[in-house]
Parts: sequence; C-alpha cells; structure tokens
Amino acid sequence: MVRPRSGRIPSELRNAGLIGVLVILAVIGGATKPGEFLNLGNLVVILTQASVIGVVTVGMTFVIVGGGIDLSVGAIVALSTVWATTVATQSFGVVGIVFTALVVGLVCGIVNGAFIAYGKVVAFIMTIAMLASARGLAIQISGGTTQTVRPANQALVNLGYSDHYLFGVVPPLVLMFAVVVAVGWIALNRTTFGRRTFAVGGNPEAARLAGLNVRAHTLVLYALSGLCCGIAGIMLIILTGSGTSANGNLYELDAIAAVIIGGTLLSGGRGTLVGSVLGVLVFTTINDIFTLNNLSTATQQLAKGVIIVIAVLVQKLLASRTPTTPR
Amino acid sequence: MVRPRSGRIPSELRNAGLIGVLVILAVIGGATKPGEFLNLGNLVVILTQASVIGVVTVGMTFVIVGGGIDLSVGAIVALSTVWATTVATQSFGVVGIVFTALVVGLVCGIVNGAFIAYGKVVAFIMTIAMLASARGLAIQISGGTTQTVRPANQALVNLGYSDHYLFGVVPPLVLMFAVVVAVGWIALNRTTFGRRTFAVGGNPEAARLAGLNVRAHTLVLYALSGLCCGIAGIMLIILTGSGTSANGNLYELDAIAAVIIGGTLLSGGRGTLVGSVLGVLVFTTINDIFTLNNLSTATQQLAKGVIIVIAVLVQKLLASRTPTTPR
Amino acid sequence: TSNSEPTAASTNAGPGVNADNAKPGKHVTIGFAGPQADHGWLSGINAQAKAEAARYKDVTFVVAEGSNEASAQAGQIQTLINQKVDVLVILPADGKQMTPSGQKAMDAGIPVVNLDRVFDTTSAYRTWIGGDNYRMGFNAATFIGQRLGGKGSVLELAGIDNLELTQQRSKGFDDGLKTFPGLKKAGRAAAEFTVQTGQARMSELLQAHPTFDALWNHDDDQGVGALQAIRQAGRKGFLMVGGAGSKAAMQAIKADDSVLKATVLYPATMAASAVRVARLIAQNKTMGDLDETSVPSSITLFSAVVTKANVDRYLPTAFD
Amino acid sequence: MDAPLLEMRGIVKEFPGARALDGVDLTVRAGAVHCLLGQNGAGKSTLIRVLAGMHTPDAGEIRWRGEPVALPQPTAALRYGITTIYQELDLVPALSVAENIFLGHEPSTAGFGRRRTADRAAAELLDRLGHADIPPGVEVGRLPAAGQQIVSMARALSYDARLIVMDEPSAALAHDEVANLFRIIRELTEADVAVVYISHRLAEIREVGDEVTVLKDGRTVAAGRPADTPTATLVAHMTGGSSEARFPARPEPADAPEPVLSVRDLALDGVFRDVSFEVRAGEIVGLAGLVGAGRSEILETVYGARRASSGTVAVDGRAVRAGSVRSAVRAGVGLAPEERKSQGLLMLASVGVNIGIASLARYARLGWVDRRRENAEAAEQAGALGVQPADPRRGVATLSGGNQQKVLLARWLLHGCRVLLLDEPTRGVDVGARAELYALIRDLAASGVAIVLVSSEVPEVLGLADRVLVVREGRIVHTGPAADLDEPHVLGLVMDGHTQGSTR
Ligand SMILES: Nc1ncnc2c1ncn2[C@@H]1O[C@H](COP(=O)(O)OP(=O)(O)OP(=O)(O)O)[C@@H](O)[C@H]1O
Ligand SMILES: Nc1ncnc2c1ncn2[C@@H]1O[C@H](COP(=O)(O)OP(=O)(O)OP(=O)(O)O)[C@@H](O)[C@H]1O
Ligand SMILES: [Mg+2]
Ligand SMILES: [Mg+2]
Repeated sequence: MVRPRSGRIPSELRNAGLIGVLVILAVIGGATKPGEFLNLGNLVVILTQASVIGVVTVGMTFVIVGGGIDLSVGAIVALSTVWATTVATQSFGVVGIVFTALVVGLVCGIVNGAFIAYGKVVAFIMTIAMLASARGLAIQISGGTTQTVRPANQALVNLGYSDHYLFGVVPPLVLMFAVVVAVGWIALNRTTFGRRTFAVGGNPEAARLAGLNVRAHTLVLYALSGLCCGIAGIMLIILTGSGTSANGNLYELDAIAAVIIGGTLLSGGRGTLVGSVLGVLVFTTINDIFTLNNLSTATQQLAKGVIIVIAVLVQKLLASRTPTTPR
Repeated sequence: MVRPRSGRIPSELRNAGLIGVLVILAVIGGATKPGEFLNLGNLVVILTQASVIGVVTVGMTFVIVGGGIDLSVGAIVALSTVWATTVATQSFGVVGIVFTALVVGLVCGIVNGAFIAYGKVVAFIMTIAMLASARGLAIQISGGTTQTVRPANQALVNLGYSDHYLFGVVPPLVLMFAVVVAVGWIALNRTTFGRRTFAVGGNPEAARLAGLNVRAHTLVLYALSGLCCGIAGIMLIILTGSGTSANGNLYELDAIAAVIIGGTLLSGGRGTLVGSVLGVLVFTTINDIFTLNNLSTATQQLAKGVIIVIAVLVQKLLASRTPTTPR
Repeated sequence: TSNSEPTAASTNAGPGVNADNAKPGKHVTIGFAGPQADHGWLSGINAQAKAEAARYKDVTFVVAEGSNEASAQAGQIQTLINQKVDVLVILPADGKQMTPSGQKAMDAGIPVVNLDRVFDTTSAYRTWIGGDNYRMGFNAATFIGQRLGGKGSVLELAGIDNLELTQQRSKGFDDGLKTFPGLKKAGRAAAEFTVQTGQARMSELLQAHPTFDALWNHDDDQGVGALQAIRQAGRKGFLMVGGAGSKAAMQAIKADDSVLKATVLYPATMAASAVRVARLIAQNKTMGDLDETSVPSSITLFSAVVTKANVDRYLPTAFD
Repeated sequence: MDAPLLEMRGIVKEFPGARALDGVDLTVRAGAVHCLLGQNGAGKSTLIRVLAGMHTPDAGEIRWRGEPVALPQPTAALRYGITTIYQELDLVPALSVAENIFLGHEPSTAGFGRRRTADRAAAELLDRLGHADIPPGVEVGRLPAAGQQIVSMARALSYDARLIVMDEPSAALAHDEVANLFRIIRELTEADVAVVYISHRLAEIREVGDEVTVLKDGRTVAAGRPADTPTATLVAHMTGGSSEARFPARPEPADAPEPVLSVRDLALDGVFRDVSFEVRAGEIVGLAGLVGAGRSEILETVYGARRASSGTVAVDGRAVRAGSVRSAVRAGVGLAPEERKSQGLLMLASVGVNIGIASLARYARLGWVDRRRENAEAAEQAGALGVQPADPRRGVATLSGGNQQKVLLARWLLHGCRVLLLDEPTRGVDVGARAELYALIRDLAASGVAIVLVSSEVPEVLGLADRVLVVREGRIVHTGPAADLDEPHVLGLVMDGHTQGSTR
C-alpha cells in the first residue's frame, strides 16, 4: 500500500525551484541588457560578488542547520580584514595577513560557540554581542580609517586582477569560493559531522540521548562559521586591497536570507548547502541586473523586495508541495 | 503521580534577573557620573530614548511570541515618517500626519501578514523583502531628502519640548510609550486573543485542532507590529520634527534583541512583555552611561558587547539555575 | 520660542580683542556631539575636533559620539544640554532631523555651532560652519568638463542615496554638467561610503559601460574600492575625480600612477575650525582678520579641486 | 431504531506515497463504546483525523445522525460535538492547564478571558477525572507526561460532546489510571455520549467495548461485538495470521554470572532515592510501578541523562561517569526513552538516519559515511522489527505512531549494547509486533545483553522479566523473581503507595 520513493525529504525539488528562478532572472537580464549581461565578463563580476558573501553563507548554513544563528559574521569579517592589514601584521608579509585573518575569525567563532554551548547564552544575544564588540575592536584598531595593503604585499591584491585569472577566465576568488562550497558540501552530506549537525539541529535532546556530544558539536559549528568569516576577510582584502571596520556591513542579514531562501529551516534540522549557494547567486544577480540598468537606489530597493517575494512564490510553484507531516 | 515539576525559569524570575541587571547598571552609572546620571533630567532622557524603539518592541513581542519574526519594522517606521511628512499629507494638518503614519504602518503590516499567513512565505524572507521595498518607497517619495514639519504643524513637534511635559516632568512621548505597553500587556495577558497567541506560536497544530483560525491570527499579529511601527513613526516625527528614509535604521535587530533578552523564545510560544520592555531599558541605559562618560564609538561598541553577555549571565544567576528538564 | 542672538555673543566685545584670540581667556566647556566614527572622513572630524580642543588650556571638551540614529543622537544632545556646557558643537547625522535638538539647546541659552549638516531654522543655531555639497558636485563637473574639453560621457559613483548630502552633491554635479552641452552622464550607481560597496558597484558600472571618459566618485573611502575594481578590470583611458580628500587619494594624485587625477575637497578641518569658533563665541570674542564685533552666523568652506599641481598644499590637512 | 450517530462510508485518504485509508466503513451508535483495532499503520489515527476535520478525505461520505456532512476543518467537527484525544499530546506548554483545556472556547466577556471561571471549571473537570491534584493555574509544560495526558482528556470533556474519540489514551497511563479512564467512559455512555476507543491492548477492548471495527491496510476487514468475537479471531483479522502476543519461555537462570550493570544507592533529589540493583548478562529486570513512581527517571539517571545527586553506576565493574550519556554509551549502555517524539526521534530526518544516528562510527571511515551501508543496515533492522513501510529513505514523520516506536528500538538493536534500558518499549505497538518484540528482547538477553524494562503493563513485566523490582514513590519496595509474583500481588505492592502518592 505504501509506494516507496516519495514521502521523503525533497530538498532537491526546492533547489530545482531556485534554479528556475535563476534562469528567469538570467532571461530578464539578457532581455534588458543583451550586450552587457550575457557575457563572460559579467558572469565573472556576478560570481566574484557572490564569492565573499557566499563563503560566509556556507558557514551560516552549518550554524542554522545545527539549530543556531550567527549575527556576528559581518563584524567578524570586518575585524579580520582590519587586524590582517595593520602595519604590524603586514610586516609579516602575505602569510602574516592570511594567517591573522583566519585566526581572528576562528577565535571569534570559538568565543561565540563557547558562550552559547557551555555558557548557555542564547545564540541570538551572544552573536549580537559579538557583533558589537568585534566592530568596536575593529574601529579601535583601525582608528576608523581604511588600511590599505602595502606595496610589499601587493602580490595578494594582484590575485584580484584579470591578468591573474586562471586560464585567463577563472578569478582566484571564485575558485576559493568553489573550494569552500565543495568542502562544505562534503562535510555536510557525506561525513558523520554533517549527520550529527542535522541531528543536533533537529532535536538536541534526542541527539544527546543518542550519545552525541551536543555542546562540543555546537561549539565547532560556530568556530566553523568564524573560520569562514576569516576566509571571507582574506577575499575582501584581495578584492579591495584594504581593510576597514566598515566591511561586511549587514552580511548577517544577507547570509541568513540566502540560507533561508535556499530552503533551510530557520529552526534547524533541515537544509541544503546547494540551496544556500543558489540563494546567494539569486541576490547577487538581482543587484547586477539593477546596476546594469542603472536603476536608482529607490527603484532597486523597491524592486528587490517585490522580486524576492515573487521568487519565493515561483520557487514554491516549481518545487511542488512537500508531504504535510501530521504532528 | 502527576503533580507539576520544577522546570524552566519562570518568567517572573527572569524579569527579576533583568531588574537586577538594571539596578547594577544604575549603580555603575551613579558611580561614574553621580551628578549627571542620578537626576530627573537624565531619567527623562533614558525614557525618551526607550520610547520609540520600545513601542516597536511591543509589536515585535507579539509577533515573536506568535512564532514569527518581523525584520521590516525599521523600514516601516522610516516609510511612515516619510509619508506622513510629505507636502500633501502635511496640508491636512497634524491629524493628517498622525492618521497617515498609522495607516501606512498598518497596511505594511497587513501585507506582511497576508503573504506569510496565506501565501505561506517564510516570515524571515517576507519581512526582509518588505524591509527593502519599504525603504525603497521611502527614498522614492522623499527623493532621499529629509522632509521637515511645516510651521503650520509645529504643534506636533512642540510636544517634544520640555515646556510641554505633563506636570512639567513627563514627556508626552514617554506617556505614549507607557500607554502602548499597558494596552499591549492587557492584550497579551488578559484577552483571549493574547492567550491564543501563545498557542499559535507554541503549538500551531494544537491551535488548529482547537479550532483557532491560525492564519487570520498570524495576519493580525503582523498588522499589530505594523501599527506599532506607525506609532513609533509619529514619535520620531515629534522627536526630530522631520521624516526621512534613513529613520529606524537597524531597529529590527535592536527590537528583536530586546525581546530575546527579555526572555521570549525566538521560536515562539513563550515570553513576557514586561521582559521586552526591561530589555529595551537595559540597552538604552547602557547607551546613556556611555554618552555620559564620553566614550568613543570604538569603546562603546566594544563595551556594549561585553556588557550584554555579562548582563545575560548575571540575569541567569539572579534567576537561579534551572533543573534540566527531560524534554 | 524663537529667540534672538544668544546673550553669550550679543554684548559688544569691542575692538582690539581680535589680536589675542589664542591667549587663554575665560574657561569654557565645549560640548561636541559627533557622529559614529566608523568612516574615514567622520573619524577625521572627531580627531580634528579633539586635537584642536586639546590646544587650549582654557577649554574643557565634552564629547558625545557613537550614533547616527536620530533618536539616539537627540538623546546625546539632550544629555549635553543637561550638563549645562557653555557652547555646543553639533555635527548631526542629518541636519533637519536635529533641528529640534538644536532649538532646545538655544532655548536653554547654550549657543550652538552647527557643523556641516545644516539645521532647518536659523533660530536653532548661533553659527553654521561647513562644506558645500552642491558646489562640490558642481566643481567636480566643471573640472571634468574643462579636462575633457567640454565633451564626453561621464559616470557618477554616488554615496548613500538616502542622505541629503548625496542628493545635493548629485544635483550640483548635474547642474555643473549642464554647463557643458557636450557632456552627458552615461550612468550612476550609489555605493554606501564603504570600500566594499565602492568595489562592488564600480565593477558593475565598468561592466555596464565598456567605454566612458570620466568618473566622479563622491567619496575617497569608497574610492579605494572603486580604484581596485578599475585595476581588476584592467581599465584605463578615462579620468577619475574623487571627493572629500583622503590622504590615500591625495597621495595617489601626487604619484599620478592611476586614473585618479583629482579630488574635490570636503575638508575635515572644519571640525577644528568649529571648535575654535565655539570657543570664541563662548568667550565672547570675535574672529581675527574680520572687522566684526561678533562671530559671523554662517561660514561656508570652499570645495577646492585638489590636483597634482596643488596637492602639496592640501596633503597635510588630509584625513587618513 | 433511528439512524446511528455517525456513519462513515468508503473513506479514502491518499498521502504522497501512501494510501492511508482505502475505503473504510465505520458506524457508531449513540451511547456506545466503539473500539477501533488494527496493526501499526492500519490507518486508525488517519481515520480519526478525518473525523476531526484535520484531513479532508479524497473519497467517501460521512453521515451525522443520518445527515450527510462535510468536515472541512476542525471547527466543523467541534460544532457537531465531535472531540478528540490525540495519540500525540497536543497541548501548549506555555499556557496554564485551564487555558489549555478551554483553548478555542475560553469563557470570556468582550474578548477578555474570565480566568476565575475557567480555573473553577477546569478544577471540576480534573476532579471528575480523579485528579484534583493538578492545579488549573500551573503551566502545562511543567507536568510530566502522565499529567499532560489527563489534561488532554479534560480538554475533550470540556466541550459538550456527543462523540469523543480516544486514540490510544491508555498508552501513557498506568493500571490505576486506566481503571479511572474506564469509569469516565461509563459515565459518558450513560449520558448517551458515544466513544470511539483505539488501543492495542485487547484486554481493554474486552472490558469497555460494546462494538469493534478492525482495520487492516486502510480497509475495514471486520466489525462486530467484542463479547461474541474470540480474541484469536480478532487478532487473525488484524494480523491476517499470527496469534496474540505470547511471552517467550524463560531460560533456566544460569548459575549467577558476574553482574553487567550494578547500580548502588542511586538518588535524584525529589524524584527517587536509595535505588540499588544489579543486572546480570542475559537477565531481564522489570521495573513495575505507577506512572510518576520515578521509573523513567531511574533509567534516565542510570543512562547519565540526569545527574544523580548521589550513588554510582558501573558496567562490567567499571564506573560510569555520572551525568554523562556519552560515557554510558561508551560503556555499552543504550536507552529507548519513554517520549519518542521529544526524546527519541529526529522528526525531520529519514528513517535510516534515525536508526543509524547512534552507530555512525560503525559504517563511517575517517568520518566518511558509507551511505549504502547506512541504508542497508537500517533497512535490515527496520525489516527485522517489521517497520511499515521499511524504506529507510522515508521521512520518519510520516510513519504511524507504533512504527515510530519500532524505529527507536531499531536504533539500539543496530548499535548493539551490553546493557539495554527500555522505557515502555511496547507503547503503541500492535499485537503482532509485540510478539516479535518480546521474542526479540528475549533473544537479545540470550545473546548476553543485560536488559532493564520499564512498563506500565504489569502482565508484560511479569511475562517478560526474569526479576521484578517494584518502584513506589521513588523507592524500590520489592525485589524478586517474576515467577514468584502474580498480577494482583504486584498491583497490591504498586498501589499501596498510591494513597500517599499525592503527598510526595
Ligand atoms: N503525512 C503522511 N504522509 C505520508 N504517509 C502518511 C502520513 N500520515 C500517515 N501516513 C501513513 O498512513 C498509514 C496509516 O497511519 P496511521 O497513523 O493512521 O496508522 P495507525 O493505525 O494510527 O497506526 P498506530 O497504531 O501505530 O498509531 C501509515 O502507513 C503511515 O505511514
Ligand atoms: N524533569 C523533571 N524534573 C523534576 N521532576 C520530574 C521531572 N520529570 C518527572 N518528574 C517527576 O518524577 C516523577 C516520575 O516521573 P515519570 O512520570 O517519568 O515516572 P515513571 O515511573 O517513569 O512513570 P511512567 O514511566 O509510567 O510515565 C513524577 O512525579 C514527576 O513529577
Ligand atoms: Mg495511530
Ligand atoms: Mg516514565
């Protein structure tokens, strides 16, 4: 009586919906600006823009699937760019910059995780506190100024220049993004760590009674998000050749929005990384189309809201309904 | 036997904890700036500060207890201030301004609610879309400029001046805040609507089975939040004698933070209005102490984060540790 | 209550006071309500103000900074009023929005020096001192027009669009362009005064406009990002003009190794001047080199165009 | 005689991937107790969800007092006076007992709730259910499972109902509570209220049932009166074969091997104290007691899910770290918790993940999960327990109550342990599956696993366990071989405490 193969968790369908949305956007872009939109150059621009926030979103996906939330990502990105571009740090060369950015991100993430997992501070509050502190520290260190990368370390910034693209077309930033996504996808879908993440997010009590170390796992999730912020920091330094406390402004909202629109439950326990990435691409493509058509900020914002809603509805439509589970 | 077990921090205790935190802050303020902190003038400043965001927080409490979230509050406040201060609106005098602000807020809220409750769009996404659109529309209408209140309607702005304080001490704004809180408290704790809000947020399935109209109820909750934004808009106009699309920036985070620190579950179904109000007061008091001590932006942010965490821990401490409940 | 000249400055100081303005006078407390110092120019403002105040032994300087949110800043100003400072320097996040606050201060008998973003009613401040956003845009356009010989296509990379100053700069720019029939504005994008958004919007602008002759960027901070975007795309063959006048920008102009050939000044030094003026008002002195009995009610600073030719004059006052 | 109260004809309900109801007929007379029987997944809960207006049927007609009616949403059903006690507790934790009871039909004036009135009415209902000890004002979230079950009952009674549907109400109740429940049911039927009663305990059906309908694979396969239908026939109808649960034979107690699990003076403040017992390899020890006696807490504390206030737990002589589930699991202890939804299952995950979650290490190399093996082994266990459907990739939320229970057991079978703690393992499990389960538990023991069994069904404890500990008010009041005990004796021991029970 029970035919198999349905009644399952159909995240693939949701993603199909998002891909549909992307295609529609591409059509719109192509229709409005055939010359400028549909060419490699523009694809590179979109992907590059998606890369930085994209890496942050990967970390955010882990946190949210694991039942948490991280509002401090933007601030951590800012802090890592600032700390990595101080005179002192830069004197250690490119290695120093990269290393510092990663460590700063990781440490902030661990602090978040420690207080949330062991101090039992609500994630929302803890990370909003980290948001304030990290930005404050960033302003303190940079004195509110924009610290540019010294000529000595120009090598790093050069990675952003077209003459450093791999095979002349793939920007190193986009490659970094791709790698992070690939690693993240494997970790979430093919490893015990990923399995545990879904369990911890879906029903912490059950996970605990199944013998999982829920606290330690939670800590790791935030550390992971912090690390991603560090990587994003490096990417921003490459992209802007500088570090400033104003970096990563509102990344938290953008990243969470991408994760949610990607089909991850805000309450945790269910979600896909691919969905999150598609979410990021949707948002960046929208912005790109706007600028190409040089819409005013007003029109952009207005349209953005409307498009998001339409996108979600289209997505639902394309993804057909999932079985309603009786509680 | 089936008698109740001691579990979870009862909300009263949580609030006691927050009051403790406030007292501690007051002591710090008094210690650092005896003359300036502990006097009526400063109390008025703090309360006035708390009023605008406070009203928004009341609406947010309803939404979150009802299992939702509203990221569009700041943008709705901005839009209502702008629309209420256009030349056209102002020609209808103070009544026109007040009426417009309220209607704009209400309508935005209803749109949110309609798409979330009936369109089944995730609240996070819907309200972030509204955030974009409302701000966009605000910029559109105001042309990015700040619209000041015409002399003809100065009466409204005068409400903010000390010579209009009731009994010479109570600013009308604070009174408005007090009224909104009082009404909100009664609605949440004494009316069937309020109690049902806990059911809709805590166990929607049970609510449906009990014959509640969960969708309609959800819609009303967002409408309520929108209305509060309208009121906050009026208060901002009184306070600043103007309307601009830049108003209410990041109110969403402040309001949600206040609600959560006030002991409301982000997942809904549990919370107190008093807690939210205390949360707002904690944040505004912190800011006031900073200003009095002439701290730099950097130090403020840095300290803020640390204080928030300490506050939460102190609160837990004062609220006594909870026996771990099995569920 | 609209009031006339506040008492502090009303009584005639008489001639001869001008000479020794720098000499210590009556001790005064200056309150300074500054913006959130999270942007090059703004932290420049706060730094300049503090440095200037520190130069006077007869000045106690009370700072309230850290918020761009209207109601929060209103609260900060109210706090300073409650502290009964002798004179207030206010740089509002938005002039018109802080008008009631300025009014409250004046009503409380505290003369207000309104810095940069102008209040809506004259009764809300004793003296206004600040830059000229409209002229900033206008000068940028004029400079570009002259360099391009009056014809070509121009891009504009604006700042935060819901700030009044951005609107004024754009208006000035457009009006300036109108004076050259041959110039046409090919595109405009609004960044958010941050390096990051500068890079993002610029890379998209470049994508949308394969060729153009000149670019005006409202703000040198976001200019850092814009320049990166230009280098990343490996684009050349156009003229870029900046805004505000950061050290980085001026050094680039001096080095003359990028498309950035000039920047239109929006001097952060205005903060220092404001503190100085505030002190004079409080001490009931008047300005040197002006044969006036009291400090003027309005001082507009000039938006000079800094080029390779004159950069050395401005470099020292640049903010970093 | 006039038309029956309720008539359901050819009801069909399709779910994506499952035809839950495939033409069910059900006829209920006013004032009668109508029992609904069927294996796990037969469609009982789905049928009553249709009746409650929660699911709209794809086909079939519903007649109420002879009139054809539509039940598009719960309010409609409530209006006709059809109320339901659901299989899964459906309450709002943050609301008070009274507020939960009257949710949706609160006594109010102009939108303002009348608390005192509600509390008084609630108190009366609870009193009628023999539970004056539950204060109407307290948050439901703070009641133990049993208490919450009572509240949902009061909720159903709070409407002036013509038909009350009870989906396995006795599952969460112990012996004395069930007796209580039956008293209520008789009161109701005397007041001409009809009751639809779902249970897997045939004895209960015999005791209260006036009529019985048997479902199988979403179809009505038989209807009649329990009185003149021999149990064997009923079971045959349900399972299409296998007979009623029979307990596997006890092996002769091997000459005392070393104890695997030894618990010394274990105590949890306010719940239980002085708990000491040993379980040998191959032995099944049963804990009998009233709901609320503290049996679950004892298991949870042994397992480290609660930190004992004093006492020690050792496996194979090595002490287990107090309050650490992981050290317990590492020592080879497994727990199938009492509340499967909140404590056991990952409702968002698939059956396979739910079964495998405790044993990830088994089929993961260097943290890499071998998904083929994961699903294969999960499918194997699911098959062994007859989980219906056995597809491991299916969402566990779409399984029937009893099947979800089986998934939970499969988890620990797959994991394999030295000590297995089972809290109400057969709760909601159908007769056929019970037989398999009993055999399975015995086999496990035979393979050298030490098993502790908590069950509110005394016969189960007596039939399955080698030794029985009787728990009363958080204390072990009797220890002895199951063979030396009989039901009345155990009930005696258990009840004694009951009179003072409410004073604890
Ligand atoms: N939302 C759903 N989606 C898919 N299948 C479902 C859904 N709900 C129930 N089913 C299927 O319908 C069938 C009947 O389920 P139901 O809960 O009615 O069984 P039941 O008779 O109550 O069993 P139990 O005695 O274990 O409670 C089961 O096979 C179940 O898997
Ligand atoms: N989290 C808790 N904190 C404090 N007391 C609790 C908690 N959980 C249960 N209790 C109390 O402990 C006693 C035992 O609870 P429980 O109902 O689990 O007993 P039990 O013997 O396991 O009953 P059953 O297993 O038949 O449901 C009850 O009186 C209950 O009130
Ligand atoms: Mg069932
Ligand atoms: Mg129990």
